[in-house]
Amino acid sequence: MLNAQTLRMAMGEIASVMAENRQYLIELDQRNGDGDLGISMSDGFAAASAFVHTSEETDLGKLLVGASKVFNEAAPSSLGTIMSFCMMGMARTLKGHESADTALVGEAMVAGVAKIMERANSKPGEKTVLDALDPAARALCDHAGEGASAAWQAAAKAAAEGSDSTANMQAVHGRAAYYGDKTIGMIDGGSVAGKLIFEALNQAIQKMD
Amino acid sequence: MLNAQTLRMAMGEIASVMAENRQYLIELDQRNGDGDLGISMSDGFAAASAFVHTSEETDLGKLLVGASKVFNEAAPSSLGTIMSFCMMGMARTLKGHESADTALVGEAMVAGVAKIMERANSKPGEKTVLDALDPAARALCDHAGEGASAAWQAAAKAAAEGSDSTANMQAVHGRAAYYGDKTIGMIDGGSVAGKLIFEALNQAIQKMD
Amino acid sequence: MKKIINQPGNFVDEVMEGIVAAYGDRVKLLDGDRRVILSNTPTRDGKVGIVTGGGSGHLPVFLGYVGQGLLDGCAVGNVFASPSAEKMAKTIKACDRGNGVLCLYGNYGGDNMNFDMACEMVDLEDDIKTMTVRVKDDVASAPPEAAERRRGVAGMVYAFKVAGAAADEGRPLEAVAAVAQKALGNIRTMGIALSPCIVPDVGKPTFAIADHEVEIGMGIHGEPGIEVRAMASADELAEIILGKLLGDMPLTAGDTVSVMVNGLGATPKEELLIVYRYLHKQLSEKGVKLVMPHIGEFATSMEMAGLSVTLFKLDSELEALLRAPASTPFYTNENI
Amino acid sequence: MKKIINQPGNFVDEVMEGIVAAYGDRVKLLDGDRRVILSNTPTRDGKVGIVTGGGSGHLPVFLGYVGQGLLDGCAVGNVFASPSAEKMAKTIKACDRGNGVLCLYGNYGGDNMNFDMACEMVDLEDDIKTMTVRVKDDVASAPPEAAERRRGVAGMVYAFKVAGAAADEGRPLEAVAAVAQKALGNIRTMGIALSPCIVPDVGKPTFAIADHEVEIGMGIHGEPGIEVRAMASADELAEIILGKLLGDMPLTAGDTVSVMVNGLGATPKEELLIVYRYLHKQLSEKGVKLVMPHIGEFATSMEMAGLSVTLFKLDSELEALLRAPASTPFYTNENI
Ligand SMILES: Nc1ncnc2c1ncn2[C@@H]1O[C@H](COP(=O)(O)OP(=O)(O)O)[C@@H](O)[C@H]1O
Ligand SMILES: Nc1ncnc2c1ncn2[C@@H]1O[C@H](COP(=O)(O)OP(=O)(O)O)[C@@H](O)[C@H]1O
Ligand SMILES: [Mg+2]
Ligand SMILES: [Mg+2]
Ligand SMILES: [Mg+2]
Ligand SMILES: [Mg+2]
Repeated sequence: MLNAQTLRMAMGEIASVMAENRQYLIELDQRNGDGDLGISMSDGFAAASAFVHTSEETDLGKLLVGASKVFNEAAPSSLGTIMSFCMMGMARTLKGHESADTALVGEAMVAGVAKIMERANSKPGEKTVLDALDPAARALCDHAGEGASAAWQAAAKAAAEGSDSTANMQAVHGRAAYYGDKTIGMIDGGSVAGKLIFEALNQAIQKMD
Repeated sequence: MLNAQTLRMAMGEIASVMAENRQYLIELDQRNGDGDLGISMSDGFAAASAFVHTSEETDLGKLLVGASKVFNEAAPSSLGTIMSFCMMGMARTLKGHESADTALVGEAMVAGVAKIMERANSKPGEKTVLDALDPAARALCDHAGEGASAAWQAAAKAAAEGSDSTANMQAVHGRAAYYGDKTIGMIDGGSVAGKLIFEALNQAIQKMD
Repeated sequence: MKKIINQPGNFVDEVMEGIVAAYGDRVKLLDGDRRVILSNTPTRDGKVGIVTGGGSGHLPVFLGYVGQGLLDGCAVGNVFASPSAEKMAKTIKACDRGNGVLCLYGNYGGDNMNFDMACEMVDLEDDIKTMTVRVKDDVASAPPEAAERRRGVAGMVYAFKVAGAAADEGRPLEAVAAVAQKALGNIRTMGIALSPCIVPDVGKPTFAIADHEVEIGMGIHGEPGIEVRAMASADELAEIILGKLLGDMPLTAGDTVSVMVNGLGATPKEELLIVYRYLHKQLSEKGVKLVMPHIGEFATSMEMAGLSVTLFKLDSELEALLRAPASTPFYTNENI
Repeated sequence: MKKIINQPGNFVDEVMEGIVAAYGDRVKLLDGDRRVILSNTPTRDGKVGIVTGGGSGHLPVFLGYVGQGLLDGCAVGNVFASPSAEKMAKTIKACDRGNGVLCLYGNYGGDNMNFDMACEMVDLEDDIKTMTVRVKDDVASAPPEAAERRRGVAGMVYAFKVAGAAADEGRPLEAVAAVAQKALGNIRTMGIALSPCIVPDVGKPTFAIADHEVEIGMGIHGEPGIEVRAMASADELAEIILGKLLGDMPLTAGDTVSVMVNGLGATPKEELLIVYRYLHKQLSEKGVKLVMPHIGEFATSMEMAGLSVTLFKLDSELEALLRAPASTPFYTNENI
């Protein structure tokens, strides 16, 4: 069950996974970009985690709006901004809720992904973070009936597979687009960040179980 | 016997010796200076040689004034300017002469060295070109009575010994002065240029003999 | 490569402190915020505001163009990173004098998304009207048929100048945006890079250029160019650049152009002049008139070696706007 | 390291051609001679002339300061080499308006001897009165007791400015020389170098600085400094420089100073600002007032990385002369 308390745990978990993978994400981004991905993801989630840990807010929507703003302040890079969009999109669904079951969280995640697509003018299949987030959000919805543990397991698996699948795609967005077909064969760094988010969330869920 | 014709030969000889030693002089100057010595000596003497070869002038003094100006235009570096001073000083002694015997050439060279000392505010013993030129000019005078061949041989020997002696001196002039006592143990590049001049002149004389 | 810095994480803050220490009479931070810089020059009531924003590490771009006759404010990001939407929104608010604000900045993903968000924020929260013009002058970054995807590089300086002068004249927001867009239609840039640069937080070059090579068309953050080739002479490099620029925007006899030869950071001014010499010769021979040359460092990438060339084709309106007086701590056309 | 040049032997000529192509409205060559550049700004009859001269490779030094309110002419040498006495004499002649000419240049052996010869030439041949002031501002190049032997570096820009303004006011030759000398009494510079530079004709660096080291007090041609040490932070380096400068010329509360942070060529402007930030803080804390900061590239060594700091202690006369308008293609104080 997602509530302010578990959201704090979840955000903390993502922040520490990003911190651990900081250097790895930098290296992934350096191949087709400027190498800031590890910095923005670890700084952004650290700030968002600090925010939710100090906020007294119990409304999930409002908590996420705050986290989104703080995230953007700390990490206004492309993927940082995209993460803010995602939280903003989720917030709209979760507004007025102090807790949410897996189905509602799945619905919120789908809304978050939709917000990204609308604002960043992109869609799955274009070698971006969406290739991890979109299938994961959908898997969460699809498997919500099987219980949190199974649903998050499925979501994490979908995110990982989605991220892997970016290796065969050609980048059309962001700095990577300048590298054209040289990007084919390399996994997209943003999608790895997406995969890591669901890995972290899945771990948090399994711990709680 | 120095006249316009032998002056051309002499200048040509020095120019080709400097061209051959261009890289060597660059390397000597790089240790305590900026490395331009080889460039300025080869450019300067090439220009002076070209000038005397094309000039119709027969007055030795006027020929040397012209060579001095051309030399300065082509190589206005420290040592280049010092060489111009030297020719200017020599010209004063040789003015009005269409030919000069070894004694008169020796006198002119002493005057040339004096001109350098006056204008460059330096004297032998200070690790400069003067340590080659001054003993050589004096040797030329001292041995003039023994005939040109012996006199020039003695002058070349004095120049070479004078140049070698700079190894034990500390530089106080020019860029080398900034290196202070680090210059002790290294031969002065300018004095090597001075030695090469007398080597070239001696060779020219021995050829003529 | 070494950097004269303190803690890498303080790089941008300390640069901003240096700017305020040096030029505090002419620019100021918004409420002490080292990520929002505003002009201190009084402007007429109701003047349309012009703001920009973008990553640090490109001085004088972006914030160096805040000042008299140019920009009203700038949101400052980390090195090579967009400022946040929040900082942009604050900048826009501070620069609105009731007649709206033009957001004029380089076409990069992060900047685009954040400025869009900022514009939405000030619209919803403060009823401020904004318009957006993105600079896309780098011909090497996409072919003509995909010109919408091109990056913004040194040509943005000309766009700043023209928009700034138009706003100073009292033109309304739509007209300022339109003339900036018109100028950009006449602006093309291409650069070459000889050596990389170091993002302080990363501490080592994030891309490499071989010792004997040059990258034609490389972006100002090290984005790949169109060709890596053996180092060539100044004239050959200038010829390649000019050919590419004229292929995209032909110039013919009778045209007037301002040429910018912009050093990326480590390239000596002597070399910029040698390149200008070639461009001047070639263009003059075509019957093109060259006015107001901009030769120097206008948009850099810290210690990157290389240069870019920008052609700005002028009509009488654009030339007048380019010549209108402007003065910031980093730019003046008094002696151009 | 790569250079954007053509034939190395044509380097200086092509730079000069670039300058004339770009700025031919404001400077001109004397009878097409690419080694003598003159201001095109009309000056009042009888104004004392000011000329300088020196090696190429230091832009804007030397010729960049030829123009309105500054110098009348400059003799141009090869890279890091003195111009000939003949070129200097021609420059002096062209700049004399009947009331004599001040020769104001850096204290280097070749330049000294050639300028002396040139002064003698114009005295004998043209009856032109000259005076000589040599710039010796580099505190690292000799101890105070041998200050006569010090080299001239970036501080010469302040001397040019002051002398130029004094001549513009109509002061006679002796007075212009005296105020230049007075200014130099209040000017001290020290630099640090992080990487070498390449003389085009030589084609490779003529000196080396190790990757993790910095040379404190290195000269602008690579002359040895006072210490080679491990690379340090911006604040530490600034502290070392400031300590050395203040040791030579103390400043106390109530003093007014203009601080120049001069990039040697490859150092980003961001880093110069970080150093200025430190100097401003330290000097302000001492009660020293900072005015007219000069932050940028004023005297370079082509692609050398590093910077120099100059302190120019001002009294009311010197401050007024520093503030007097001046404008050349490479310098203006309009926005300083
Ligand atoms: N328009 C877009 N839509 C979705 N994802 C994007 C878009 N542009 C970039 N991304 C993602 O962002 C990642 C790069 O993020 P980041 O390193 O922050 O970019 P930058 O350094 O250019 O600001 C890419 O790997 C990709 O996954
Ligand atoms: N004042 C001086 N008097 C005599 N010789 C000098 C003087 N200064 C320099 N030299 C000589 O000149 C040489 C250096 O000449 P050069 O390389 O042309 O100097 P720079 O490159 O500094 O102009 C020195 O090796 C020394 O022999
Ligand atoms: Mg990135
Ligand atoms: Mg030398
Ligand atoms: Mg630079
Ligand atoms: Mg530079």
